[in-house]
Amino acid sequence: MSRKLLGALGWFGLVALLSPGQAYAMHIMEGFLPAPHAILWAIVTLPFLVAGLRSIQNTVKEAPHLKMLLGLAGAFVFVLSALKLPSVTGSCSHPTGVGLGTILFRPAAMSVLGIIVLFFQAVLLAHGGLTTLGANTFSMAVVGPFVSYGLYKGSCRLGAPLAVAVFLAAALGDLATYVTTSAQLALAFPAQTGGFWESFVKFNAIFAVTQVPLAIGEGLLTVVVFNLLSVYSRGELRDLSIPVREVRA
Amino acid sequence: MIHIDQYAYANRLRAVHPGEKLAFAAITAGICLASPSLIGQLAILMTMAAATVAIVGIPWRFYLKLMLVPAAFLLAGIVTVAVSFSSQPDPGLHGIDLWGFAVGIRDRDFVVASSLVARSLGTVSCLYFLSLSTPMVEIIGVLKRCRVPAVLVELMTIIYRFIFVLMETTRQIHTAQVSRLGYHSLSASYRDLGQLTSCLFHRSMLKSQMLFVTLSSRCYSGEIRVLEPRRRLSLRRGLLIGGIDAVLLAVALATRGWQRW
Amino acid sequence: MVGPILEVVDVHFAYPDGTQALAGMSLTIERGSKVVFLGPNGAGKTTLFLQLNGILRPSQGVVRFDGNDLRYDRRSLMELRKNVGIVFQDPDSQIFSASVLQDISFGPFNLGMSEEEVRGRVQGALAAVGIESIADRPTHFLSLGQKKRVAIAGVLAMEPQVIIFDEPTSSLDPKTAKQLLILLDDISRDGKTVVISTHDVDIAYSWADRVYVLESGRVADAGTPQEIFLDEAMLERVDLTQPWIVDVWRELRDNGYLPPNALLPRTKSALLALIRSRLCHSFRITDLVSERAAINERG
Amino acid sequence: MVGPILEVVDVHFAYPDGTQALAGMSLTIERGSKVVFLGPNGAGKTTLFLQLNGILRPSQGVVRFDGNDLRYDRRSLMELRKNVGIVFQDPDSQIFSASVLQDISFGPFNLGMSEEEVRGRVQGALAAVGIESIADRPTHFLSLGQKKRVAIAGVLAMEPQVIIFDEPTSSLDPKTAKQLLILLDDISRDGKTVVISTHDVDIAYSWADRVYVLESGRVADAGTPQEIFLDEAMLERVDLTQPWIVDVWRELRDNGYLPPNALLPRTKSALLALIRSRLCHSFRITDLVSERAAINERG
Repeated sequence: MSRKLLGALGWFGLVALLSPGQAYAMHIMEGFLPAPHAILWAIVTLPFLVAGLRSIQNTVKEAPHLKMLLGLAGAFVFVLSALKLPSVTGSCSHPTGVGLGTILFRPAAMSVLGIIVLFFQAVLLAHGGLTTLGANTFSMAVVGPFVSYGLYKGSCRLGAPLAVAVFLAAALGDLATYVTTSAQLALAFPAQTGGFWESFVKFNAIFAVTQVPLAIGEGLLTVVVFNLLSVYSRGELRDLSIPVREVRA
Repeated sequence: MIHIDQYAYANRLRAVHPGEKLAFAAITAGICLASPSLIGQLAILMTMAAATVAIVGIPWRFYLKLMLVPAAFLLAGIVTVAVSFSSQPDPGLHGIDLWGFAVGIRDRDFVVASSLVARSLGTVSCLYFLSLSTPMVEIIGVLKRCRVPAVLVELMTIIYRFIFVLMETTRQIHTAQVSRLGYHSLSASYRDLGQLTSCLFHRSMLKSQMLFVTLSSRCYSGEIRVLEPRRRLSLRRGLLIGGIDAVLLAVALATRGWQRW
Repeated sequence: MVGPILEVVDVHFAYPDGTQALAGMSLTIERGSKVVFLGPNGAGKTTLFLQLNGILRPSQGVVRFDGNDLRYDRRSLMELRKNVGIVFQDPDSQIFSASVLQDISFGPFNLGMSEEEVRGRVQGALAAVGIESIADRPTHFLSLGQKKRVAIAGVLAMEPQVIIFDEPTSSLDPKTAKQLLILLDDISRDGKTVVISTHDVDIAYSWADRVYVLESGRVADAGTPQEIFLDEAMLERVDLTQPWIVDVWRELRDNGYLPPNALLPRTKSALLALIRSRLCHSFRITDLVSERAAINERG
Repeated sequence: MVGPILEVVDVHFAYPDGTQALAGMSLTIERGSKVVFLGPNGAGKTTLFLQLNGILRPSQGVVRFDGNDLRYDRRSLMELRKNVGIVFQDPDSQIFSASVLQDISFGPFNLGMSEEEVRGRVQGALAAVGIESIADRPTHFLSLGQKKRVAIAGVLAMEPQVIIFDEPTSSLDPKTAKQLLILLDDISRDGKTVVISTHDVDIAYSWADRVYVLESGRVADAGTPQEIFLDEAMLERVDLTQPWIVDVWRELRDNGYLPPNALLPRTKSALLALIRSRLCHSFRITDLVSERAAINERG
């Protein structure tokens, strides 16, 4: 099995390197999932969306200015995900914004902002899709933020330096998104012989090559950003109730 | 991105009721997604591409370029689906031997992959028909009429508007950085992009406070109500949409068995 | 229809960060007048405007609208904001929707109007600012001048009695700025009280009925444009330059080209006309030369 | 030290959204000169500046620095941007660092200097723009005028040969604007080539050595301020008003108060002095009145 895995990695690494440059955060493209899967993921995502909306509705009722704050936060996350990450290879890749967005605006808000951002990406950037919106929201706006926030809170509680917490949250939140995407694809396209697991390994392998450097890049960027914010934007962070301590990158 | 948005506001179907365009795109996408037939999916792709270029009035060069946007994902995706490997010689696998592995494509996977390409591109063509013919503001308006929760609609309105404001801010900051020799090395790039991001965050938060003030001065009290443009539903176009989709559906059903060659 | 519409009595206000923005400001804005606020950045103009609209609340002192002290409960604030509108300096923080139509309809809907009424208001406002032709364009494709007009329409649609413009002409090119001033005149002619802030003393001099000069959160001086801009000592103290008209007129008068009781003209063209007419008919060089020649001949 | 430092030869440029921003623009900027660009919003001023700094690249035509065609590889661009600095209109977008010191040191560090050298450069720039006292402050608490100075210091610290200012005085109060113009003069006196864009014809007239009028991506006219602002037909065509000095001077001359060969003064004070001296000594009203009286007596 491990030899098989190695072979798979080698082969798909090759494929990934040959595949054309523009690597946006890997959302499942329009029409790629069969109808039952597309519907299933939409249904699975719905409760998280409803919970997020409800929490937003409640906070907005108390403080109407939060609607503008969330609006700008959403626009910020969208623009963040359209930035180009500096890369060694010269290929062009974009951050997901999951880690930074989650730490700044909380997972509940991220599920709502996430689906809107994904919707706009599909319609305005032709990236991702509307039939796959449910699946993509689940991976990027539910699992990603959940993992990010869990890691962030967990490592803060364990006394890890904030830089480490932020890096882990951003990088692994990113990876969790891709692993989820791989699982969704493997469920839709199980291999003929090896079933779900073989397919899962295949998809993960191909994403690992393209997305691991990207996740590390996003982790680094998030630490740099957070470091600057915690020094110079204490006021804003306090309003968003984030612990203000200096990060050392 | 600028281009899709620009065409959405300046195309030949601009005055058509957004509900019609959305319904046409959605129903066709539904047929494409549910269709078991490769021929049916290709028919949809051709129909939608023709509609978008000939009726909506999108230059075909731009349309082709747009079709290449999901190419990276599509290629990676179908290769992963189509290609299998085996440590034992496998007669079902048409391919080559690589480092002691049999790597190749199985018949069934080839069928799955080719159908996947047709289905994806067919659905993509439906999405493009919508996004190139319908301004986002009107799409949001339709969502509102479909009882999408008000908070979501309001957030979408604000987010859409401020995407452009923040993009412009980002462009200005980036230009200022580059003109003072920013981004000259990899580590500098991370530092500078981090600075840009934190600056953008700060500006976003300031903008949100300002927006609250300006909207409050116009009597904002928690709810954002706005006018929707008036567009007439047309029975003629409705029938046309129904007709085209009926034909597409018929093609899909009639050719359903063909790909099990 | 005369009498004060807005009064500010000894208002003090400090921002949470400690900046004392208003330090005992008092002033009166007459109904239907055209008022200009001058003063350096940081003198308190914007803070004052936010007080007039009830966004900020004095820590001391009183703001009055139509003779009544402002109250800060929701109902009273809605009533005030319905009547006192602000057009902010940066339209990008005032326009919240990509659709011109939607943005302008926001205020009227908040006043509780029916969709039909709102549609009427929006059409009226579009026509008033002259942007019917761009009503279909998304706001992110508009020029700065067009965005300013959308922002103005958004306030006009609420049909307030007072409209406040925070630096309406800033960053506009001269042509667009001139068109905007004409629009402000139209609004004023409609019977509305128009209040603006500006850094441009020439605009202030030619446009205003009444000028307030602010300095460090207080009123440094107030009066008609003529009164304000003839007070050289005060202008010097608050670092304001004299308008061109006043400078040239004064120089001509002081040097005997105008009778000591000559009226100060309000506009550039009036000044130039003055040079052409009043001075010239009797005393132009050529006349004088021939007059001299005549004297010499006779002499 | 004379000769052109920047040349633009038939440059065309369109933005990705299709806007044709430059449509065959050609011009020459002399070393050490003070150049002003006038023209409405959208005439192509900012796009031109981004071309001079290599941020944008002509789709057709050539930009030359110091006699050499620009090349757009990384090294050449670094060299160009070291020598041609831009101070953008909105300091909030130019000051991306959170502290004044950090922001000013950004450029010098990118030039690969040692910390010691950078420190020197930063101190020099702080002193040149007169903001030593705020060096340690976070940037977002500064006033607009201070931010503009920080932005200028950030460019000065790189010691470029040419500094371009995009609307340096926009949104500033008159005092701050005047101080900024003095700063620009200081920079020019230091031997640098200073290029600005503005909407203020009075500033353009009094400050520039050479004025370019842009219109729809082309040069509509170029010349000394006197040449430009005496061309009434052209000014009318591009919607520019005449500077006050020119208007008043022309009116005085045309009506015979100045000899037909009178020189056009450059500054307001020169104009006022002209009124005081040239006109007055011989022809003031009082004199004339007594002269008339004398005539009548004799008559």
